[in-house]
Amino acid sequence: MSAYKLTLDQARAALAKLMEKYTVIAPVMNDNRLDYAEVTDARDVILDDRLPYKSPKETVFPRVENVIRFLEGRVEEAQDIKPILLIGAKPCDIAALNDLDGIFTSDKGKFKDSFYINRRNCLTVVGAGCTSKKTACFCDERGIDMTFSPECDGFLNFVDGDILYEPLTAKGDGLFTGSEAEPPKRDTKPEETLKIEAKEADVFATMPWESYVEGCIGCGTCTYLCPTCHCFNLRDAEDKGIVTRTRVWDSCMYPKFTLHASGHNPRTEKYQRFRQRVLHKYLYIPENYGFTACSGCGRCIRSCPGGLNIRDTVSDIMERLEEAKE
Amino acid sequence: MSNRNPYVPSRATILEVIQETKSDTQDVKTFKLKLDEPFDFRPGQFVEFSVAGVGECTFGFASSPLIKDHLELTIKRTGYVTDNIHMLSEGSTVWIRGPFGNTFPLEEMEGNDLFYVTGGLGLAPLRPMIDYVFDPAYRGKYGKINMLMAARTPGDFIFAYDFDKWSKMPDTSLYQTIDNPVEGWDKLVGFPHTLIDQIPFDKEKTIAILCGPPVMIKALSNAFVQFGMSPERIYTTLEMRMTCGIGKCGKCNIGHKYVCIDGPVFSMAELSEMPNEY
Amino acid sequence: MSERAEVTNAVSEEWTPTIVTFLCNWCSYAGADLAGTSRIQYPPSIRVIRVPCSGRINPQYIIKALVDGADGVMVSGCHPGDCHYLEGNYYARRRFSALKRLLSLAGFHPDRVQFTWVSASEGARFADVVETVTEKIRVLGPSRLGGRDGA
Amino acid sequence: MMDYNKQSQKLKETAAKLLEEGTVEAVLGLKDNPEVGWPTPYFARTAGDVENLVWNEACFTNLANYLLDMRDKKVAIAAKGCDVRSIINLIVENQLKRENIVIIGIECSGMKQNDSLAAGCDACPSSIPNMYDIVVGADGSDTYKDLEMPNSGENVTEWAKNTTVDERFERFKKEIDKCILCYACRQACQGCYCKACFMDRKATPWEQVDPDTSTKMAFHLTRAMHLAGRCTDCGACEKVCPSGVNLKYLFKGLSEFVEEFYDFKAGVDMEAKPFANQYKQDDQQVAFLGGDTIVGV
Repeated sequence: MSAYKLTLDQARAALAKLMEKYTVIAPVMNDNRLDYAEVTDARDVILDDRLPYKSPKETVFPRVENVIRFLEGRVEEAQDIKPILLIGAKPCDIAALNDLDGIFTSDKGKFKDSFYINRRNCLTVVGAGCTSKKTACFCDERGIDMTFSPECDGFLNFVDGDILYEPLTAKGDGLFTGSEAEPPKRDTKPEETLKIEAKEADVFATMPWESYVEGCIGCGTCTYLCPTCHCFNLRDAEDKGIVTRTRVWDSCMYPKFTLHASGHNPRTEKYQRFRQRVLHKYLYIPENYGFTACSGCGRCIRSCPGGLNIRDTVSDIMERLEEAKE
Repeated sequence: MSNRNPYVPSRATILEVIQETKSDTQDVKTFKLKLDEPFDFRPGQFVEFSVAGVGECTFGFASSPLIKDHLELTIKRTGYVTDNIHMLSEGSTVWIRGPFGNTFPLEEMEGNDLFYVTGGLGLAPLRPMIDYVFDPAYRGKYGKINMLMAARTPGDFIFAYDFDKWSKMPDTSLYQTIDNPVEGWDKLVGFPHTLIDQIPFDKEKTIAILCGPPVMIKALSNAFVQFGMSPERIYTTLEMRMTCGIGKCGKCNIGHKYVCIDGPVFSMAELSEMPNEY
Repeated sequence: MSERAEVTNAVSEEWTPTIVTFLCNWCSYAGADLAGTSRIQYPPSIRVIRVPCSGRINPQYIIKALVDGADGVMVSGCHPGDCHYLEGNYYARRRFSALKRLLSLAGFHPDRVQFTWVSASEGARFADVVETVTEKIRVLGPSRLGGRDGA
Repeated sequence: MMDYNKQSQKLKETAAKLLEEGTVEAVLGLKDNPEVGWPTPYFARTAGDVENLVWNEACFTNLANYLLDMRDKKVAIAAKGCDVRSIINLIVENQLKRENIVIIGIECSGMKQNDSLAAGCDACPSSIPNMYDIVVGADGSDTYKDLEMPNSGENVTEWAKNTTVDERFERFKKEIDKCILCYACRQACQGCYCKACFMDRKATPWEQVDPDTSTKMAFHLTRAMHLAGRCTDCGACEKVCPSGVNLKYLFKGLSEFVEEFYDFKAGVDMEAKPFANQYKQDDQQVAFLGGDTIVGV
């Protein structure tokens, strides 16, 4: 497919039109912070180099979502889904959405998650690239090209102050139009260098986990902002006699996450919970699904009040594994 | 696997509530359920059981898979959801989705002796297998059966009404043990892992099946291995906090294995390769 | 919307507030009992929860009642010095003073949370207290957090 | 004025000495973390680790909390005024033992977070810590200079006297609406050391996120109540909040109240009894039966 060239103002006008059809989620300023949020005015949309504070996973996996309603003698699915257009998703966030797709919809998972699929089918993603690497970003080490992602429905490139829209799928075709132009040349994808290739037994007990987590206060902000964290809880709420089952996020950084009814808890210590978080992304999901579920966006590193660093932790583990080999 | 959304439960009605334990706590009940949409299951599997407005919990089946018209779940009162379940009476509507999880390798076990060791409520998830093996159609395929049931006090045994029937089965020995001596108790006393050397069994021919609290499983499997049994011949069924039952919610993993889809039945050989985090 | 404006707009003269009332077992509950057996009339606005001692009331109970939409909360115990457990209400007094300041800072009208002392022999005073408290809260109108069950 | 380089130097020297002598098992301080944007907690365990310690104008993190993980070990801590107040509060509440802690008291005239004064610094009473074993003055010397403090903190009681109930509710509601119930404030707070928090009894943190605000209100109000007479005004709750909830004024207002009516201030006297654990027979009966606490009895 070819690309279309249009000015920023034309793009905003097109966006205003799209807002009639879609719920548009895009980076907007929210309390002095750039966030993916619902756009009410096309002029608010900010398309620049900054990475939004939160990840866009809420578009497919909301923090609180009604999933089932109990009625007299029967149940019905209770999702409230609108077509969503996600504009300006960074390549790392697109990669993370792909990871979630793999976990919730692929055949390797034995079961498919229909609630996720319902939402995913209604989502159109238009990406936008980064021009520079920010502090704590490590997408290049995770093998993600920060300037472009082919795994979305369309892509916005910035060329000399203008926008070059490049549709990539049928869904993304025709969202923005303008004078036809050649799509820009792409660099090759960087190599995925940050990953753990080892057996569970080599990593689980032998690494100095306690030294990685000294600053942790157990606030769970890392999992809250992470674009690939997807643990959840099902919870019933009753309102005026109607019982609704909601799906809410949960976090492995909380001690109650694994607490058994009997009082037994397999993960009582901070280091065990951090180990679960790191290894779930870098060892267990690769084992089960064949990809590492970390997109290198660096949100967990930037926001951690205790200074925990998943990148440093993983590279330390890699070094130690190398040493052990020799 | 059908196209049915695995999150959507189907309705069931409580037919009967049986008070199991006779001790002071009286905290275990068995619920006999009639399902609107009956399903087949195999010993070892579990269901997600919910009371609308209260929440969902995971329970292993506690009745024979050969019974088709109803199923039973044995539930101990330990928390918010189970408290509410215990308040239910006959005729109440509950919701069930399942069955989930893997099963005991019944076919592979054929031709072997079986040794069940259970602690407290751990007898419940083994009952489908016990009843299945005792069924006249299948009893001939297995050798001698030993059963060692442990409970805290004499009143804490569940399914005590079945013990008489089970002990009269051909080629079967049933032992009961309690934690501390009590007046009038003439059976065994002590934790199961200290007692297995008092029970005659052929360690080459026997497959051990353990279920109970995590501490008991760890101690028992060590005892069996020290006794000279191979870890491949020791099976257990694990419990973990679970939400979805289909490997999505991220709660019940031990290493990369999810107890809800790769388990709950594991052999000790499998468990020894998994991280020690259960 | 201003709390007082709500009153004139939405509340009829007959409206009676729902007041969650914690009474200590030894004095105030007996005082309420005395008011009843003496057939002293007071507004039907209180919902009584009997507790062993005013010192046993967790501030969380009061907060929970308010945020879940109670129109008011009243707590009553033995007079200071008369506590059945000798000093329970002295602790309670400190705690409740702080709690009342806190709720006031957070924008809950101070009249919605009332603390008082009523002894077992003060049946008439109990009725009097309920009347005063009910009137004060009635003037304020329904709680603005009363979303649940239309409380 | 402040000389952070000299202070850093003195801190490193002191830490190295303590570790070499074996007086302490670890020195709790901060290490540079450009990715977060400010230094984050660090345990120096060997004399070699000491080089990682830093001291600069962004060292606002309250480290007292981390001592709770090292209860029975002898630890030195690089502490500012607010850290020391928190340590005193934890000693008063029997959570820490004075003899296990070596306080390297660092003079501080206010820290910066994102180029503005960090939360809590505006109301800090003094540049000199209340209690110390080793002195690190403003210029890195062995004497404190007693610097002038910003002292621009809000007087919450005054504010409340000049506002209506509705205005106060609006402010509270505005902050509450931002809250996502992640409990970072609780986790970072020196006073919130309970093994099982009242909010954790039934559900896990994010499970509680109701569409209505009542749970959030219950959490913040009850937490504020629990912190009455215990809050040391260090501002840790606001500094870590991922959604920028500023509810410290509630805690500050309560502290002002407790000081005014009960003559009690948290983090001053190591020998004091906790505020809520004592009473006087002639305690003031504030605002019983009617009355507005804000305008007095």
